[in-house]
Amino acid sequence: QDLTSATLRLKWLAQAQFAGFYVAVAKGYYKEEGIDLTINPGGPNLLTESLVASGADTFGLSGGTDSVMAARSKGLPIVSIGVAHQITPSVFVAKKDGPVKTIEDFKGKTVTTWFSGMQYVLQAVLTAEGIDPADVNMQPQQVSMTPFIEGQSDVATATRYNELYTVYQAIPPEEITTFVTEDYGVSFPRDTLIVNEETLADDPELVEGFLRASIKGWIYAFQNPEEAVDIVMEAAPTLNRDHQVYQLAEIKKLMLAGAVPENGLFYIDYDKIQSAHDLLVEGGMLPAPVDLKAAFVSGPLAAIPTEDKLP
Amino acid sequence: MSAASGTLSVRAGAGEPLLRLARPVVGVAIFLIAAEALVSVLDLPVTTVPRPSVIAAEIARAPSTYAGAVWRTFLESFLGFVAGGIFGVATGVVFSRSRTLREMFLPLFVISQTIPVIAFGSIIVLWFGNTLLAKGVIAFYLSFFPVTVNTLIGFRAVDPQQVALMRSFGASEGQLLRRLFLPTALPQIFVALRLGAALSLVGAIVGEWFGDVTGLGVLLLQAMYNENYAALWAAIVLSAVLGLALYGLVALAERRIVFWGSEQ
Amino acid sequence: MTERARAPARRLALPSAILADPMPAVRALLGAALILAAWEGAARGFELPRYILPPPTDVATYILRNYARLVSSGTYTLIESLVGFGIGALIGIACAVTVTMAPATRGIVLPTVMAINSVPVIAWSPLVLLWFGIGMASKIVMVAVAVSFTVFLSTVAGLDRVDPRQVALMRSFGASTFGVFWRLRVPTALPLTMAGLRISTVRAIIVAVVTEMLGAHGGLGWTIYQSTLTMDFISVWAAIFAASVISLAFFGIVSAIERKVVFWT
Amino acid sequence: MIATAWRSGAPVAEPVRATAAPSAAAGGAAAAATTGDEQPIIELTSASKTFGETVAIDGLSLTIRPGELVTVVGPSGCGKSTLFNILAGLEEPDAGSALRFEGRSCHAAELLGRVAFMPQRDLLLPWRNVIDNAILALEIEGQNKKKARAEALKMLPEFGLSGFETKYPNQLSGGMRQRVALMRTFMFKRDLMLLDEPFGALDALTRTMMQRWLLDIWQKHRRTVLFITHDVDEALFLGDRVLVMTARPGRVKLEQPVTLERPRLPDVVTSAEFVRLKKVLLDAIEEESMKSFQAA
Amino acid sequence: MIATAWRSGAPVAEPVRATAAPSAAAGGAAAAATTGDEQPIIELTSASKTFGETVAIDGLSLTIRPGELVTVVGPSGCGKSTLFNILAGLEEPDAGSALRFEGRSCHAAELLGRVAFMPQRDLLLPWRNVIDNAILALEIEGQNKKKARAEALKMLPEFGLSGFETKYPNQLSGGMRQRVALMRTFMFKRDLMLLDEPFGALDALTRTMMQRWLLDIWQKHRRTVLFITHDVDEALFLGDRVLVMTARPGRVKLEQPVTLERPRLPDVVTSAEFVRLKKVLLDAIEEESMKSFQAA
Ligand SMILES: Nc1ncnc2c1ncn2[C@@H]1O[C@H](COP(=O)(O)OP(=O)(O)OP(=O)(O)O)[C@@H](O)[C@H]1O
Ligand SMILES: Nc1ncnc2c1ncn2[C@@H]1O[C@H](COP(=O)(O)OP(=O)(O)OP(=O)(O)O)[C@@H](O)[C@H]1O
Ligand SMILES: Cc1ncc(C[n+]2csc(CCO)c2C)c(N)n1
Ligand SMILES: [Mg+2]
Ligand SMILES: [Mg+2]
Repeated sequence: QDLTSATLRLKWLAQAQFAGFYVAVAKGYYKEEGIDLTINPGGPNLLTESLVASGADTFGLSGGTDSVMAARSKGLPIVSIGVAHQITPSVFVAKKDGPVKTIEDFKGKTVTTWFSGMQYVLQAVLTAEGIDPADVNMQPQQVSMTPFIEGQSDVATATRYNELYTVYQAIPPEEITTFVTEDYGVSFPRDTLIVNEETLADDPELVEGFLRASIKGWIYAFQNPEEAVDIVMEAAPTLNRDHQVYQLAEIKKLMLAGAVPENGLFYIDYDKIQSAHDLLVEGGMLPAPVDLKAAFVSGPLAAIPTEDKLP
Repeated sequence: MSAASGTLSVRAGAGEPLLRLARPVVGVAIFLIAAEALVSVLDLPVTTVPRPSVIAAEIARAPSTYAGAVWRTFLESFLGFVAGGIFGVATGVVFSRSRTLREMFLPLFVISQTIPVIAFGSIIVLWFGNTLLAKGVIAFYLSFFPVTVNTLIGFRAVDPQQVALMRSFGASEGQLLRRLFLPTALPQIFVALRLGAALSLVGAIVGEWFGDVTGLGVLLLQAMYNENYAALWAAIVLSAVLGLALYGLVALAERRIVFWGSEQ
Repeated sequence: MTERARAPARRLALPSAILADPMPAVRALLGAALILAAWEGAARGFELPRYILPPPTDVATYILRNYARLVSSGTYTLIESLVGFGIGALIGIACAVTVTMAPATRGIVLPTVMAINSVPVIAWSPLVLLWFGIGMASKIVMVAVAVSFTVFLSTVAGLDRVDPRQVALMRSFGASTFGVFWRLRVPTALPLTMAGLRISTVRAIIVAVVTEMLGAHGGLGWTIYQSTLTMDFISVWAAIFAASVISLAFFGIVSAIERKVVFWT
Repeated sequence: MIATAWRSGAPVAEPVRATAAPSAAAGGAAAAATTGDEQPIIELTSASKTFGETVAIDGLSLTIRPGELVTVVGPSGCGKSTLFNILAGLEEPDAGSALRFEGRSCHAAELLGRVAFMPQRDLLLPWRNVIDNAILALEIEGQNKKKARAEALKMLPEFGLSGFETKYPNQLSGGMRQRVALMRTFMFKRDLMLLDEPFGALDALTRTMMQRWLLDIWQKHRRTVLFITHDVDEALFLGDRVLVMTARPGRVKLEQPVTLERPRLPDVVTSAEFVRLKKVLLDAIEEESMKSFQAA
Repeated sequence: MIATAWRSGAPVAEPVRATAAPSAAAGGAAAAATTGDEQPIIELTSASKTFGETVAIDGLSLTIRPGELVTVVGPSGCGKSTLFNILAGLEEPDAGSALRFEGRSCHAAELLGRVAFMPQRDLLLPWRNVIDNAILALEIEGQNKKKARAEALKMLPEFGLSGFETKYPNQLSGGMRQRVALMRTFMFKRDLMLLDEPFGALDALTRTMMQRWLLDIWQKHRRTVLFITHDVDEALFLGDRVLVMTARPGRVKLEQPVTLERPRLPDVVTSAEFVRLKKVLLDAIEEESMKSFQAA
């Protein structure tokens, strides 16, 4: 039993969004790979990228492709070894009985979004539709969806797996318009797995083993959603189970989107990342272009046979 | 930055101990019933205040989790509080002895208290990991300062005549410290400790926001981001209970240790 | 702070105190220099990456370059803190006065306040954000809550500590309850109230900053939050530094006012 | 008439006291005789006061005539301060007690604001300077502050406080603080002054100085004074009469007229008559204080 | 010999003091004569002490013989406490002063732990009960706590504290607190005791009681005592000699042997000799205290 200890820093607290990792731990998949993995939750104001860069954590589930690029441009020695959500996981929502019916209607309206990367996506969408972002009253969105539900804003942002559920609890889905960024040619894949450059160079087996076990965990979670939710709920018993079941189903959609059915989970889609990158550079959000081949390394993932990565 | 004010005595009329215990229990019961009725009658939305019974049901849903969280947060606070108390007294002693050290470092202590800890969570995690120790460190960081200050104030209150008397008996510096300075300063130190108990709890809760798996801070965050108001209130109520318990613990220790009261 | 030089009454003591005895100030600067040097040495010597601990010189350079931005977000936070501080102080004092003037209310108000106060301020933030939005209002409320408790508790302690013999004397002169309150209780409470206010200054800024981190339109906490996400670590430290400077200034000003107002202690 | 006699040594009382009688005994007798016929300024009859279990005073009777300086001695805890609290209107005596002020029967509470009371400690307000402490009572009365200040300023030299008008209490010595407190009491121009151990906190020498000075002031302003003290020398040196109280519950055990001539010079304390009176008082006190000393 | 004479009225000093001389004057003279030949226990010659600008004492000389009870009076601020601080080893006199203790020349600091010092206020530690306050000095000396406690327990009755051993200071009256403080000083068995206004904080009646009691105790234990007081009656009632100090800078202005027989009964204060001595002292003090009162 010569296990290598490693940690995985999540971008947030335990929830079904991270079910695969919890399942892999519970099922002993990491142990099979010789890894003694500890899952460390995230928190507000805690940055996965810097914790992995500094070596505090071995692996990280970081904010998204955008934050990996930002970290690289700041010289943080991290690389992404896989992308979980193949499409933008968040949508914009408006009430059907409200003033916003189309993207055009965003002009002059109050649109709230998270200033944690999502604002770039919104800007890109608006720009793609020929709308000057300055014409939109863009406001930081707070944790709660209640202000939107109560009509204090016209458009809000919602992750498909979290806030959208909350909104639907209050307002039936039929009465909500969702704006999906991919409909406007904008896609920001998120929830990327990251690792320190040094770890990758010194211990490629560890990285590979981690990926293999994680993928195994996710496949199991998708096949046994009830059990997966149970496992997650064990880590966070105060969560609402219905919500977590819903969340896992949504996460499954996000993780199986795009080219995953052909290439397997955590597929790194360079074309998509390139377009997201270009949008960020054009919009001045990235000071300089980033070498995407160096930032996103598909080697460890490629070492795993595709059939093992398919659910 | 003198840490606060004297004691507030909520005058609990003398009486049999049983009666003294019963009174607050009855008071709390009345409060809960009134709150339940009021919220029901006014039909307040859960986002404003849930009924007490809803909060109770939430806690009953996962009692061991809530208990575990309270215990964990208690341990963190306690660790930080004890460390803060010891460090506070120690620095108070050192600062009262050496004017140079005091004038050099006390201002830095003040400055340290103007820095919001939450801003450098990454550093804490980096240095202390995801451990109990990490939260303890934050609890410590928030609680030591009032103790330092009040130890200093307490020492300054020592009667020079009393010092002269002890010295005339041939007392050494150590004897002076142990038999005179520390006991004299104890009432002041306890004022700071009561404050420190509350601050250490804040530290522990905020510390748990730096990526932890359990604790009231975690539950608070989780409830907040999931918009689970019953769970949010459950965490708030339990924080209050823990806060009162910590305060009570210190007050109890104070009653036993500083039985003579501050004579002024 | 604690080292209040017995200043001659009714004068801002700071400059004259420094002139009279510059050593404490010199030593304080020396201490600060020592810490900064150690920090700089550690950052450079161990080649700590910037995302862990940038050297202070870098932070200083950043501050000089981005002075205007820091000033504007600092102002934002300061406004929140000041307004919240003012409201909190008023509420705290008003409650304290109520409790002492109408002793019947004490049995209800005091336990309630103690219970509410034993919830760490930070735990209220989710609800306050929900109720008051992420604009300035929620920060102001949080600051006001934090400040009002401290001020209330210290003011009640102050109003309570009047010497009964002094009250008897005043009454023998024919003073009314109000007369005793105004001429005796208020001045007696003033030192403790001022001390409460002084302690609250630092807390006011911290609470505003922390609340901003959970969602805001601006301010230093918002800057810290944003800068963390964009991995602009030097900007984080610059904002922390700015918050610290503002706190110290606020603290210093209130201390100076305190010395002026409570000249007799 | 008498009600304002204190103001500047009004002629009614003045000649009697100011002229030193040839023999000490005669002087004392004269004083007692002259005031004997006047209507008492305050009269308390069989007063009692109980606090819970504690009977502080019981069956205490007392008559004070205008212009008198009566001193009260008695063992600690015998109810002296309680007596004063009643006379100052701060405490109501138990049922069965009778109180008369300036000839009219009244409740104690009616005396609030009508008697100048000075507690044992100076109780100066630390945030008020000498002048403002002195005019406190006038301010409470609603008098014009400026006028009050001007009046106080004029009184300063007499109280040995010239030049100290803008000093704060913490800048004064214990003796000076007591003088400010006395000045505050004097400025509250009431016919009856109650002084509760005003010099208790002073050291013996400062105390002696203050006693001489008080006699001077009193000689000039001539007000009715009731003066509590623990010190037999002080009681004799100052008083026209000395009331010795019993141990708790307090009553008047002995009423001793002081047959010493006025003005009293410092060395009166070594005079034979003084020593004789002291012996009388000490004997009376001995028994009572022994009772309460057992408990102390 | 003398060094331990205090313990239980050792025969050397005892007969002289205990036998009341037939006439007061003769008794005083006898006491002075007997002790006159012995080696002084402490001797201070032309001592001065300056604090910054303030010259507290200047050219003060003083000789105390074993077994004497010498009282010191003088105006406030004249340097009495400074003198005691020197004799207790807490303060070094300025250069030019000579200090001899038990015949040997020494530095003041060498007296630390060798002189039993009792300050004006009782200074009891509120967190120690009566017994533990009493044994404080022994504890500091490193004595066995249990033995010290047992010894203290045996002394309690003599100090009127039986049954109070486990009481805390806040449960005691002022007089009892002073007795505990004195007991603490007595238990620190040193040949020389310095008492700095030990009864200053007590009211006059309790004070009188304590004086009588102190004489009793002293009569039994017979130690050398130097006793500061503000109160001339107290100085005379207790002392073999009274030293009157000048206003600051303090010197010994007058050394007055007290020609009153011992044991001194309470009514000695009204005796003719007492009154005569009081007059002498008051005259001496008058001038000095006037000087310092101007400033007060
Ligand atoms: N408000 C009160 N409640 C209960 N007991 C009281 C109260 N006021 C006075 N007493 C008691 O009444 C008795 C007389 O008290 P008082 O203060 O009048 O004595 P005193 O003669 O002034 O004593 P001292 O010489 O020590 O000042 C004491 O036993 C005291 O404890
Ligand atoms: N440590 C000191 N620093 C400066 N001045 C001092 C110090 N100690 C005493 N003095 C001054 O020396 C003088 C004598 O003081 P000391 O305390 O000996 O007087 P005292 O005779 O004991 O007075 P009291 O009767 O009021 O106790 C005073 O003017 C005092 O202010
Ligand atoms: C300020 C802010 N930013 C992002 C989200 C979206 N969100 C909801 S839960 C969660 C954790 C990971 O899923 C995230 C990022 C938010 N609610 N608030
Ligand atoms: Mg009294
Ligand atoms: Mg002295």
